[in-house]
Amino acid sequence: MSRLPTFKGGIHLPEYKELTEREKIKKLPLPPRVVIPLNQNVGSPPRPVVEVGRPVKAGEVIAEPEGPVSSTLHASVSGVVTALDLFPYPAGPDSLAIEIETDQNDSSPELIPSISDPSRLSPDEIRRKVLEAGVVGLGGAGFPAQVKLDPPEGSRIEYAVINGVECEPFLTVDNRLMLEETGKLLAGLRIIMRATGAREGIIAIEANKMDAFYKVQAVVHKEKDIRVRLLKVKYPQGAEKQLIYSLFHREVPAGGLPSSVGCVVQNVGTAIAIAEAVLSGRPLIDRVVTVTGPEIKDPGNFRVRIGTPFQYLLEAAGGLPDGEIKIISGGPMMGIAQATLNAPVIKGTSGLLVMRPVSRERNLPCIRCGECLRVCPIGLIPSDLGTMADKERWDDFEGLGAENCIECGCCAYVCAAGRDLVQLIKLGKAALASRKVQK
Amino acid sequence: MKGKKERLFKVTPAPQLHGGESIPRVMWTVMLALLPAFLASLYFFGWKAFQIEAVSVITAIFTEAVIQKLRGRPVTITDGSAAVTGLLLAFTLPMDVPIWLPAVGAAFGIGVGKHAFGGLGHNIFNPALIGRTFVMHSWLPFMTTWSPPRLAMYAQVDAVTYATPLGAAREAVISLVPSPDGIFSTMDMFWGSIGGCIGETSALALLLGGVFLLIRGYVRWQTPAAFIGTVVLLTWVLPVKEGAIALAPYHHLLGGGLFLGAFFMATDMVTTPVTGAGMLVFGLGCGLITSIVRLYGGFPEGVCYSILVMNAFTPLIDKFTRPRIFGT
Amino acid sequence: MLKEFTKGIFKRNPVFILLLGLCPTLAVSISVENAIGMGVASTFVLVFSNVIVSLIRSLVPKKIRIPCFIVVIATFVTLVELFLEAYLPGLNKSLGLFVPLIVVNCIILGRAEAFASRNPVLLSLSDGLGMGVGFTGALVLLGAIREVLGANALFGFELVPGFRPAMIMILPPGAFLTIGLLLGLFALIRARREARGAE
Amino acid sequence: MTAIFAAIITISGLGLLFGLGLAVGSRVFAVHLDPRLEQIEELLPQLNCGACGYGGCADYARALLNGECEPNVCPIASPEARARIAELLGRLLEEEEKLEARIFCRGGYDAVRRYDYEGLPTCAAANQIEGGVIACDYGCLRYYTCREVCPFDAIRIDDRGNPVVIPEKCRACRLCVQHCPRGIIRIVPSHSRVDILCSSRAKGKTVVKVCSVGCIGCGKCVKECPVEAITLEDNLAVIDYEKCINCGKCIEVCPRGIIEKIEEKEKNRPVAGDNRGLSSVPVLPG
Amino acid sequence: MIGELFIIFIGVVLVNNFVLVRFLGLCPYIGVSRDLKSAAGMGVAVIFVMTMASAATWVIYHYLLASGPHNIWFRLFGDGIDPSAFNFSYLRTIAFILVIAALVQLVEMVITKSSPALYRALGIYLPLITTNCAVLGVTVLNVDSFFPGGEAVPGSFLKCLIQGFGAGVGFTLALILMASIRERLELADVPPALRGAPIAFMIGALMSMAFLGFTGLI
Repeated sequence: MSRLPTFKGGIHLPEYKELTEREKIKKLPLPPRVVIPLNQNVGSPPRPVVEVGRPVKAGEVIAEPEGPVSSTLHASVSGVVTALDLFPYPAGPDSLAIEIETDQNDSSPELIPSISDPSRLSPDEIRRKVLEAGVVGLGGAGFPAQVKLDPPEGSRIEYAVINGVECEPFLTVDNRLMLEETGKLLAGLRIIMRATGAREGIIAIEANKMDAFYKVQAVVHKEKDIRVRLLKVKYPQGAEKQLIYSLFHREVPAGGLPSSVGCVVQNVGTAIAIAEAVLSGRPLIDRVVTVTGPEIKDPGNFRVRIGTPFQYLLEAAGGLPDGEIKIISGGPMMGIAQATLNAPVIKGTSGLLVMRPVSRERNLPCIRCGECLRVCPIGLIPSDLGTMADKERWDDFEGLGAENCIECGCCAYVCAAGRDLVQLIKLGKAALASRKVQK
Repeated sequence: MKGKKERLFKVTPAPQLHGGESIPRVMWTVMLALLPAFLASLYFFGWKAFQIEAVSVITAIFTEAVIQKLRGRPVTITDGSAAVTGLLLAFTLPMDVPIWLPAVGAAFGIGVGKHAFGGLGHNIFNPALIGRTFVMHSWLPFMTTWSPPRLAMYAQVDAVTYATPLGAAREAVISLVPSPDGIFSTMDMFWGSIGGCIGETSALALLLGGVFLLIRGYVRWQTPAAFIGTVVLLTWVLPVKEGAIALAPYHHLLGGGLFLGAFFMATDMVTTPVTGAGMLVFGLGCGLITSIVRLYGGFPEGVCYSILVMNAFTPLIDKFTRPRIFGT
Repeated sequence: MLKEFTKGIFKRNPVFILLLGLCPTLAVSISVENAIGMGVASTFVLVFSNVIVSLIRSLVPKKIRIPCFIVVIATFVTLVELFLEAYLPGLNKSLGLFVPLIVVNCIILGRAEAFASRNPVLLSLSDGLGMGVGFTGALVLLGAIREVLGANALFGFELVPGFRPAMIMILPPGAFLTIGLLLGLFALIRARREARGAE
Repeated sequence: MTAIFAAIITISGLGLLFGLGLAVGSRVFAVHLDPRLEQIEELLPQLNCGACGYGGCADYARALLNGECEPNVCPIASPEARARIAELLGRLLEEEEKLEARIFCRGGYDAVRRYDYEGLPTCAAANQIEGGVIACDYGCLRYYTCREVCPFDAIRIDDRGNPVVIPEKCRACRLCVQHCPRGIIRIVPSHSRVDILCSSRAKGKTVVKVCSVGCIGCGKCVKECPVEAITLEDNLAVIDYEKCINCGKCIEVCPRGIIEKIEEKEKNRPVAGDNRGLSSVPVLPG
Repeated sequence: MIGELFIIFIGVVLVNNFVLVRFLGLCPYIGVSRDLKSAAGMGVAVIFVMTMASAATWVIYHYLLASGPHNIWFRLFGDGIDPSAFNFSYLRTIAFILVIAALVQLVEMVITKSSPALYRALGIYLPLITTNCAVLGVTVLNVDSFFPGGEAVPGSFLKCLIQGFGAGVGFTLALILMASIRERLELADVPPALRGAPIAFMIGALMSMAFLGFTGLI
């Protein structure tokens, strides 16, 4: 086999995908209540347009976009709005959310008639539909999809890339979607190409998902302007900049966007959501979540409504094991450990992991083994960044290029001294940002 | 506050996975890599070599424990770093040193060379080499007297006139001149059946350990390759100084402490550059200084000094060999 | 006046506290003998330059005072040089370069500038004497440590028979090491005393 | 005789030559440097702690000279030194009262935790994930970064795990204030000796769930205060230091025991806690 | 000749490094080595001053102070007098220090004018070059090594120049290494008692130990 394309740096991780990669996507019954945080997208959070006590239907708009980079929120179930208050949030402190008590009718408003031929739509219309459907990046970051479909003035998009890499261990959402919703994926890619004017579509898949590769290949091979590319299994292959480098040997400039090297990248789930939004006018009110862990009874991939509490989701997978455990929202490398199971699934939630914590020595002095800078996909020196953040030497910290860090976690994974390098760098970046605000 | 106690989950910062690498694992792997050379030292120099090694390792560990206790820091002697320092120091001593000498060297190396700078990870210079240099220049006569290895077939040569291959060439002792027919055959040098410090004579044993570390990834190829390559090249092309006997590059390769230095000392993580390019520069510098000292300097061997001098250059090298940031 | 004398010995010791005059301190502290020789020579220059500077302090324009002081100091150093050459050639040889370099010993110029140029003659004299004694004391302390450890001797006489001295102590690294450890020790003592004083 | 003359001429000739050279040079390369800069620097503590907000003492001295700030910004410099600097700058120093830092949380070991934290042992880190390890959003995280950054060792840990400012050592440098991620350290006038040591602006119901001592905003102290110095702001009783007369009547009525008398001298504190075991590793007992 | 000059250069840079072996210029070595930028600035200034001073003092020593056929006084007044009567070498200390003082002041003026940032970084150490014993040291050393018995060796001017330049390079080398090491130690867990000057001396000790390897190189 010829050598598969990849990037510099990175690490090889145990995959743990076997737990769920063959589990078909299951639809979960409606939860008794949902909690829909307002803050689910990069940019400004949408403004709520419902008040407590008001009945809503599934798919009805409950918050409207605010500002140029924002998104729309919809009620994910039909029922009554019971609160607009602070609720646990999976990616940080308690956050403002709308709580809806489900009425189990699951009635939805009329969907806008479907459009069979998206090539008749203008790019502006596509973007409007995507915005109205509240589609944001489902890979985790939550970047509003319509913004990505609107390349900045002066840049010409050559490639529309579907990111089917899913390099985080454990997660199998994109894998299942590629297998089960191949047609929609392709439709989504067509729409993205149409909206951005890309001349070629690429579906990038890591070589550990051969089933998905063959399935997608079988569908795509007739298409002249769409290719499937197999990539080497390496973390973080799915990071946007690394993916673009692997595919085209182009480096997105530091601080720049993929569009500056002629690319637009969308996650598999996002592409499918775009297809649904544009073709059938269906808003983004549910998503697929991998619920897994070595000690979970029934791990699987579940299609759940946005706002479903983790508690409900975990019970569907067989409940929590006893003893000391760690709950992670997202993948094990970049995911966030949870304090409570009351936090809900949001648009960016790709997985829910239950792990046994392994205690180890942490934050010993750096022995300068240099492993972190060999695995850093960005070419930073994480050990020094960590030290500078720890000693609050912000000028040096910035001078070492801290702002380029993608927080992939490779450095902390390999650190022999067990230093929490990513945490240090995150804290440092936050301090840097607040220092800039002060100035 | 009242009622049933809620279940608390463990929360750790991302990433939630760890590769399992740890400081003890690194250090004890290096110890393992030193095992062949340790066995070789026992084989060629016998019981006395063991005594030296034991005293050195125990003193190193003891010194570290005492200092950490005094400073109120956690005592980390089980991580193996002090043991590695002690063993490496012992390897660089000749067999005939008095038994207190390795103890002084180890205490100085750990105390001044390592903990004065803040302990593991903070030291600038290789503590083992600091210890060696200290005893070398304190008690020069002990450090330049060589006994023939126990099993040498030419054991009739007495200790006083015995010398290392490099020393013999410098003093131009014709009877000891290394030559295929002379008493230092290339094979002897490769196996280790020659005069020298107890851990440095057996090129084979060191090579075994070195290759093991290379495979494990604790040693990068850049440093040993640049170091050894430069020495071989320079000793081949440069003329020797007046009165000395020219040695072939392979004598320089096998006859001194080059392998020990290149694989185990110049690759010490704490005191050498972190990037590949930096390691190349470091190795090059080591090779250059070693060759110059060996060919023109006042001492027959220069590996130790070359590494110490380059240790001082390490922060500077690190500063100028930073990797390129993606997208810049 | 006594205060001016004693402050140079302990509280404001030129070597250990003010970190002045380090070059000759490290260079000549190979043995106690050299240390005393250097100390006395420096003290001589220090005292006389202090006195002269104090005498002419009102005559010298402020702008060119430093060159003037240097000339005064250099004159006395030349005197010392000539004296040593004539009467103590052995010492002169072992002090070598550092005899003319007394000129640039920061202590001397420092005292001339900071003290003698602002104070009357007698005070300046006692200040110079104190600083000189402090300097000599530091030199002797360093020299004694290095000679004992590095040569197993004091004033050239062997001390403990059978003890093998660490030769490195009389080599350059020994000088750096001794002063480094001594300074560390003093810092430790100071910190301890401050901690006790606070309670 | 010739030799002596020659010597004299040599030296004086050289002197003359260099003197002339320098005289010319000083004209050509003249730069005006304010001599006060060095004098100010000498008066500053040279601790380079950064408490003034400038990059070290030298930077602060420059800022002073440029009139960017007042001489009382440096919290470390002695009043005499500040007066001297002000004098140098020809400025009047505003009369200012003595200040000290105060930590407004007494949650201690009993404060309810959100989760078991394992990671970087600093307050900022413990506050970063999931809203912080302590369930009360206004509660001390007890990783004691404030004590680590204090240049004067003016923060100790009491027997219930609360960091406490030692008033006589504190010089109100604000480093702890800047480093507290929960913002529960404030600078207060030293004449205030009675205070409500809680920062929680949450509703009483929430406070009861997460803390055994936190202010529930019951308002009893407000009623009791003879000089109307206490007001309720967002469920939190707050003392107006201008009005407070340190009578201590509020202490008795507080149902949560969160109002305390703060002794000016640490020695007068009733029972000084034993914080030996806590000195090096901040432990959160389970 | 080239070989000789090379040996002189190596000699002062490595074997008899001014700071690490000869203990000259220790004040700036400890004082200006806190960060790399000012160390480099100081180093360049010292190299410049040392080279200039070597040249200037050679001229003065050769033509004014040393006895011999070049002595100006001898040429002017020396008819029939023993040339040794015109030996003013005892004035070298005074004369040299004057030369250096003037030179340094000039350099200072130039730097103050051309680069205020550099001036700020070097702070009080620029005037201290005057009393930097390394500079006076190199000029005295020049006289000692290239005017044995008062008579100049062949090529003495060039040799003085190289020795002065090399001494500056050696000083700068030691200073820059020290500064880079201290920058790293800023972040290290150095015991409080050893912070600052003590640890700087310890580094000096260990560097000096490493440089012992160059003994006997020339």
